[in-house]
Amino acid sequence: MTVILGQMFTGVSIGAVLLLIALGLSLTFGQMNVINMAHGEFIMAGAYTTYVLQKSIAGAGLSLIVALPVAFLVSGALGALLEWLLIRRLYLRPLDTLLVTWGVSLMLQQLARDIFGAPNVQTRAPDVLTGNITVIGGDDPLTFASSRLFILGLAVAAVVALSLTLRLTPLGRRIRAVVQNRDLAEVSGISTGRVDLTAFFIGSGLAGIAGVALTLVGPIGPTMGTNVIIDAFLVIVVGGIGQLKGSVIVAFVLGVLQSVLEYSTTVSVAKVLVLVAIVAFLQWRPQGLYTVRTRSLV
Amino acid sequence: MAGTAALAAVVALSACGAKTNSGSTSDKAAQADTSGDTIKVGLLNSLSGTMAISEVTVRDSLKLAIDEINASGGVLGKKIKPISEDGASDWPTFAEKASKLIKEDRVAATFGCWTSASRKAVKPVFEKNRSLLFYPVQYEGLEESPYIFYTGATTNQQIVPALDYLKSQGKKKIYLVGSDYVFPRTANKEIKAYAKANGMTVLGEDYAPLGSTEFSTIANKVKASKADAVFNTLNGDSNVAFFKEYKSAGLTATRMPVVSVSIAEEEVKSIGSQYLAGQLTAWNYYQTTPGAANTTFVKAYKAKYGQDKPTSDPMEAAYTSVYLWKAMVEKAKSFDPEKVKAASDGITFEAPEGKVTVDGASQHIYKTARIGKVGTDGLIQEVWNSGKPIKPDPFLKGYSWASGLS
Amino acid sequence: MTDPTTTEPRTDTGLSGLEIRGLRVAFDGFTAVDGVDLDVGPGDLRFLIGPNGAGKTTLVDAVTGLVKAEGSVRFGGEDILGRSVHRIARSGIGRTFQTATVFEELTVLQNLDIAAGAGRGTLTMLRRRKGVPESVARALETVGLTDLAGSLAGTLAHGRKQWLEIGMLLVQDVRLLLLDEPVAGMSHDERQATGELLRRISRERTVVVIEHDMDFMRSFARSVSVLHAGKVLSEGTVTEVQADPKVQEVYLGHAATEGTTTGVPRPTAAQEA
Amino acid sequence: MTTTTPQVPSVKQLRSPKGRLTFLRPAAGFAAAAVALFAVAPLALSDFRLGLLAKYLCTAMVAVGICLAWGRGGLLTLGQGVFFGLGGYAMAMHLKIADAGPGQVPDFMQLYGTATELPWWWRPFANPVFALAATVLLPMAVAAILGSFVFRRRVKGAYFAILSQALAAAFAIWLVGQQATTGGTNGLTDIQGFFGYDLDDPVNQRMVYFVIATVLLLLIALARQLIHSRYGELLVAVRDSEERVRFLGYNPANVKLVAYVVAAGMAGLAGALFVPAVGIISPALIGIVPSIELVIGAAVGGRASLVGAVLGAIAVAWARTALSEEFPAAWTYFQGLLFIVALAFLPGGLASLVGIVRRRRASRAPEGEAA
Repeated sequence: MTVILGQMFTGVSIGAVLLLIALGLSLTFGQMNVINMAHGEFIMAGAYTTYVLQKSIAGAGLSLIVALPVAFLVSGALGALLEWLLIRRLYLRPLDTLLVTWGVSLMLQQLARDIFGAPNVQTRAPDVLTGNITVIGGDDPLTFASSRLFILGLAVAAVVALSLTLRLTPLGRRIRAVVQNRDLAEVSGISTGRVDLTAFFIGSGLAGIAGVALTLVGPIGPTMGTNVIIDAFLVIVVGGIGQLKGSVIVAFVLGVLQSVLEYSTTVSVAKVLVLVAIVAFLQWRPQGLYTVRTRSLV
Repeated sequence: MAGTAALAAVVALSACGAKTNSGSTSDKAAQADTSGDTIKVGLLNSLSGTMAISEVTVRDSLKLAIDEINASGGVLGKKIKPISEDGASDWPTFAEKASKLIKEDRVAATFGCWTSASRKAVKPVFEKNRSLLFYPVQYEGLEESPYIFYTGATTNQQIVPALDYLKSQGKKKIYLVGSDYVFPRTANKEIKAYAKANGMTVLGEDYAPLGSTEFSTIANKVKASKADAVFNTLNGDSNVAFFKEYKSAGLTATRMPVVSVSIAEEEVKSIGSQYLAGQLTAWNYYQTTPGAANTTFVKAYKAKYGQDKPTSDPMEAAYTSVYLWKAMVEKAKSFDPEKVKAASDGITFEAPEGKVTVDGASQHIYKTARIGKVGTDGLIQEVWNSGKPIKPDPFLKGYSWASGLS
Repeated sequence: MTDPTTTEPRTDTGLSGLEIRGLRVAFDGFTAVDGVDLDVGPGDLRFLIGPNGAGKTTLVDAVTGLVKAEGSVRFGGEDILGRSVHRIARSGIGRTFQTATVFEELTVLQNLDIAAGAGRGTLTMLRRRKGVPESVARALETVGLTDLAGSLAGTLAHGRKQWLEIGMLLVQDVRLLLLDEPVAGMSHDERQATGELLRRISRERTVVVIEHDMDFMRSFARSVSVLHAGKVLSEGTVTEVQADPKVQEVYLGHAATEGTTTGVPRPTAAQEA
Repeated sequence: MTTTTPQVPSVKQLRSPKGRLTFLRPAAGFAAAAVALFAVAPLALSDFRLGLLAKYLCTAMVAVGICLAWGRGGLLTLGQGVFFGLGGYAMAMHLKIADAGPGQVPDFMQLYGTATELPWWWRPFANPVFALAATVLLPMAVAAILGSFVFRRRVKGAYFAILSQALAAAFAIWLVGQQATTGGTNGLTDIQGFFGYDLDDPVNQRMVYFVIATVLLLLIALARQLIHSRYGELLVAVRDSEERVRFLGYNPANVKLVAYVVAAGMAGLAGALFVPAVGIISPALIGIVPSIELVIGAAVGGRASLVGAVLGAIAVAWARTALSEEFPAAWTYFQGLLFIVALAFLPGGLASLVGIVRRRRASRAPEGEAA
C-alpha cells in the first residue's frame, strides 16, 4: 500500500517537474507557435544563476529564494534578446525557427562550457529540502521527498500566476488578442511586436525558474537543457497547443504513467512506452487533449 | 543517366580488391611520421556533447604529461606535438577522427576515448591501420585488442575487489543500478555470477537511459528492496540525480551504502558532499593516495589548471599512459607500433597510484585496487586496498565463477 | 474574354440540380445555418445574397464537406452529405474561396493541369506533362489566360486569379460551381466580363454565386435566394426578391435607398489591361 | 482585357516553351557531377578524405529525400534518423552475420548475450537479397504505416515535427535497451566485409565510394523525375494549399504519403551504404540530434532545390569535419552561427543566392534573356 501511494506521489512529482519545464513553452510554443529549441538552455541559465548566486550569498535557503526572481530575469532577458534578434524574422516559418534556435542552443551550451567548465557544477540545497516528510509512520513508512514537495508547490504557484496574468491583466488580454487574431489586434492599436517580446520574456523567464527548481533534483551542467526539452514539447503538444489546462493535466498524467511503468518495467522500457503512447494518442486526437474549434481553413 | 550508371558499374567492378578470407589483406599500415624533430600523438576526447563533462579533464591531464615530458627533453630526442580532436560524444565521429589522426596526421600513438562504445567504434580503425591507442578508463573487460593498451582497471582490478570488500563487510543482499549501456550491463552480469558463487543475493537490477535525470522511481524501488548495499554503475549526469533522490528517500550511507565505480573526485565535486558523504567508491587512485609521485602530480595539475580542480582515477590513468608509452618507445628505440608492442612487457612506472607494470600479453597493467569513502570535504579517503598490484585478467580466466561469461 | 461562340457545348454530362433539406450547422453553441431548404435547378445561375453573418459561406462549406452538418444535401440524385471533401469534389461539385486560392508557386498551366487531373492513373502522374491537354487549352481560352499560361499564378493580378480559379473548376469538369464572391475587388470591365463568363458557363453547368455586389447580381442573376440569420428569407427572380417586403426590410431596403451602390465597399485591385 | 482575342498558335508554343535547351541543361549538370564524383574526387583526395566524402554523400542521399518531402511537400521531416537507422541496421545485421560465418553468431552476441543462435528476427537477414531489399523496403513500410495514420488524421506542422522527434527518441532508446541483440549503445561495429569484399582493402573502400556516388546520382535522377512530373507539381500544390487540392478531388494524404515514403526509402538506402563506408551503425545516428542534423544540411543549401539540398548536406557535413579539426574546442560556435545565419537570413538557403545573382545580372542587362 505504501509502495503504491509512494509511487503515486512520485508520479505527481515527476509531473510537477514536467509541468514546470513545459510551462514557459505554453506561452512561447503554445500561444505564439514558436518551436524554440533553446528553451532548454534558458532552463540551464536559471540553474547556473543559482550556482553563481550561491558563491556570493551564504545561506543555501536564502540564495535559493533570491535565485527564483533573478533567474526569471536572466532567462527572460535571454529569451527577449533571442526574440528580438532572430525569432521575429521567422514567425511564419516554424521549422526554420526550430533549426535556428537549435543553432542558438548549440552556441549557448558551448558558452556555458567555456564560462563554467565542461564538468557539472554543484549547488547546495537548504537542509530542509534534502530530507523527507513522513506521511505514514511505522515499519514501512510512507515518505514524501521535501524537494519534490517544494517543486510541486512552485509548479502550482507558477501555473496560478501565469493563468491569472493571462486572464486578468491588460498584458494578458493583449497576449490573448494577438494569439487569436494578429491582424485584428494590430489594427486595434496593439503593438504586436511589443506583445511578442513580453510574452517571450515571460515564457523564457519561467524556464529560468524551472532551472532553479531542477538544481534540487538533477545535475547542473551544459547539457542539462537538452535532456528535458523534448519531454517539455510533448507535454504542450499532447495537452493541446495554447491550452494551459491541457498542459497541466497532461504533465501529471504523463508523470503518473511514467512512474507506474517505471515501477512495473524498467526506466528505458517505460520511456519507450510513454513515447509510443503519446504517438498513439496523437493519432486519436491530432490536435491534443483540448482544442479550440474554429471555422478557419487550417 | 544510363551512361552514368554504366560508367559507375564498370569503374566499380574493375576496382574490386581483396575478398574476405583471402588472407591477403593489404599491407599498407599507416606509417607514423617520424621525420622532423617533433613526434605527433593524437588526443581523442569528447570536447562537446554529454561526455565532455568527463573527457575534458582527461585531455587536460594528457596535456600535462606531454608538457612535462617535453620539458625534460621529449621522447627519443623529439618533442611531442599533441593533435587534439573532438569525438563530440558521438561514436562514429570517434571512428572518423581516429582515422584522421592515423592517416592524415600520421601520429605515433593516440590517447583517449572514455565510453566503451567509443572504444568499440575506434577499435577496428586502430587494428586495421596497426596504430596504437592508449585507453585510460576502467571498463568491463572481455576485450584484448592487439593495438590497444588499457591503462584503466579491468573488472578484476575494480569490480571484483569491490565485491570482495562488500562480502567482507557482511553485505549479502545487493541492488544493482546502472546506466543503460555496455559497461553496466556487462559489469552487472559479472556481479550476478560472483554473487551466485559467493552466497550473495541480487535483489534487483535497474537501468536508466544514458543522460536520464529522473530517479525517484528507482530510489523507491531500492528503498522498498531493503538491500544491504547498492552497486552503482551509473554514468555522468545520472549520478547527480540519483544521489539527490537517494538522500531525499531517506536512504543513508550507514544504513545502505552505495558502491560506485564511476564516481571520482570530479563527480563528487559536481554532486556535492552534501549528498555523497560516507558513500563508497572503487578505483585504483584517489587524489589523497599517498606517495611522492602523486604529490608532484596533484601539485602540477593544480598549478596548470587551477587550485579548485581535483584529480581523479581516469585522469591519473591518462597521465600514466603517456609516460608508459614514452618508456616503451625508449625501450624499443623506435616509434614503430610493432616494436613498441614487443617492448611493452614488464615496463614499470612509478605512477601517482603507485607502481604499475605493463602485462605484455594482455596489454593491460598491474594495478592496486582501492576502496574509498567520500568525506565531507569532497575528497575520497582510502578505506581498503588490495595490498599489491593485481595482475590484469580481462577475461576473468582465473575465477571459476566467471567461466560461463564469455 | 473570348467570343461566346468559341465555347463548344459539352454533351457528355447532363445538368444536375442541388437539393438541400433542413441543413443545420452549429459551432460551439452558435448556429450558423439553421434549417435551410434550398433547390437550385439544373442550369440555374443562382445568386445567394444576405448580410454579413447570414450563413452564406457556411452553407457552401457544408455542401462541400468542409464543416459537419445535419440534414440532407442531394446532388444529381445522390446524397453527398457526410462524404469527405475530395469525394464530394469528385462527384462534380467545385468551389472557389473569398480570397483567390490558386497555387502561387506553379504556373497558370500547371494550376489548370492539376485541376484537370484528379482521375489520372499512377503512371500518368509519374510522367512529365507533355504539351497541353485539350480541356486545359479550352479552359485557357475560355477564361482568357492563354497568353499567361507560362507565368506563375502568384504573379497574376487579382481579377485574373479569380478567372484562373473558375478555369480550374471548368477543367475539373464539375457540374455545380459554388463561387464565393468571385468579382470582389474587380474593376467594372472585369465584372462585366466575369458575368458574361458565368452566363456562358451556366448553359452547361449549374452555378451558385455568393455576392454582395447588387449591381452585378441584378445584371446577371437568373434567380436569387436571400439568406438571413441562417435561414432562407426569400427566393425568386431578381424582381420578385426585390419586391419582397421582408427583404427590403432586412437588406435590400437599405441598399435600395442608396440606389446603385455596390453593397460593402471593397478595395479595387490594381489592374492593367 | 475583355477585348483580348484568343491566340491559337500560343498553344503550340507552350508545348516546347524554350526549345530543346531545357533538356540539355540537366544533362550537362549530371555530366559535370559524374566527372567530379568519378574522376576528380578519387584523383584529388587521399583514401581517408575519399572515405569521408563517401560518408557525406550518404547524408546527401537523405537530403535528396528531404528536398522532396520537405522542400517540395512541406512535410517537416524531423525523424529521418529512424529511416536512416532502419536501413543501416538492416545492412549491418547482414554484414555481421556474414562476418561471423555460417552457424556462428556475431561477436557482440557472444559477449553480451547468452545467445548461441541468432534471434528469430535476425535470421532472415542472413539472406543477402532479403537484407538488401529490407534496407529500402523496411523504412518505406514503416513510413507508410506511420504516414497513413498521421496524414489521414491531418497531423501537421509543429505536431508532425514533435511527433517525428518523439519517435526517433523512442527508437534510439529501444535499440540501446536491447544490448544482447542490437549491440546497445555500441551499435553494430567492426564490420569486416561487404558481400565478400574485405573492407580493410583501400581498393574495396574505393569501390564502396563508387557505389555510393552512383546510387546518389541515381537517387537525384529519380527525385528530379518526380519533381518535374505531374505528381511533383501536385505535391507543390498540396504544400501551398492542401484544402484547395482537396476541393479539386484529390486526397492530399496520399500525395504526401508518397513523398514521405520515398524520402524514407532514400534515407534507408543512405543508412545502408553508410555502414560499409564508415563501418558502424549505432543509436547515436538515429536519435533527435542526428535527425535535426540531417535536415539542417538541406535547409542551409536550399530545401526546395535539389542541387541546393545535396550540396548543402555535403557542405555542412564537410564544415563539421573541417571546423572540428581546426578548432576542436570552439567549433560548435561556428556551427551554430552557420545555421543561424544561413537559415534566418537566407530562407531559401544558399541556393537562393544563385537566384539573387541571376536577377541582379538580369536587371543590369534588361535586353538579355529576361525570362
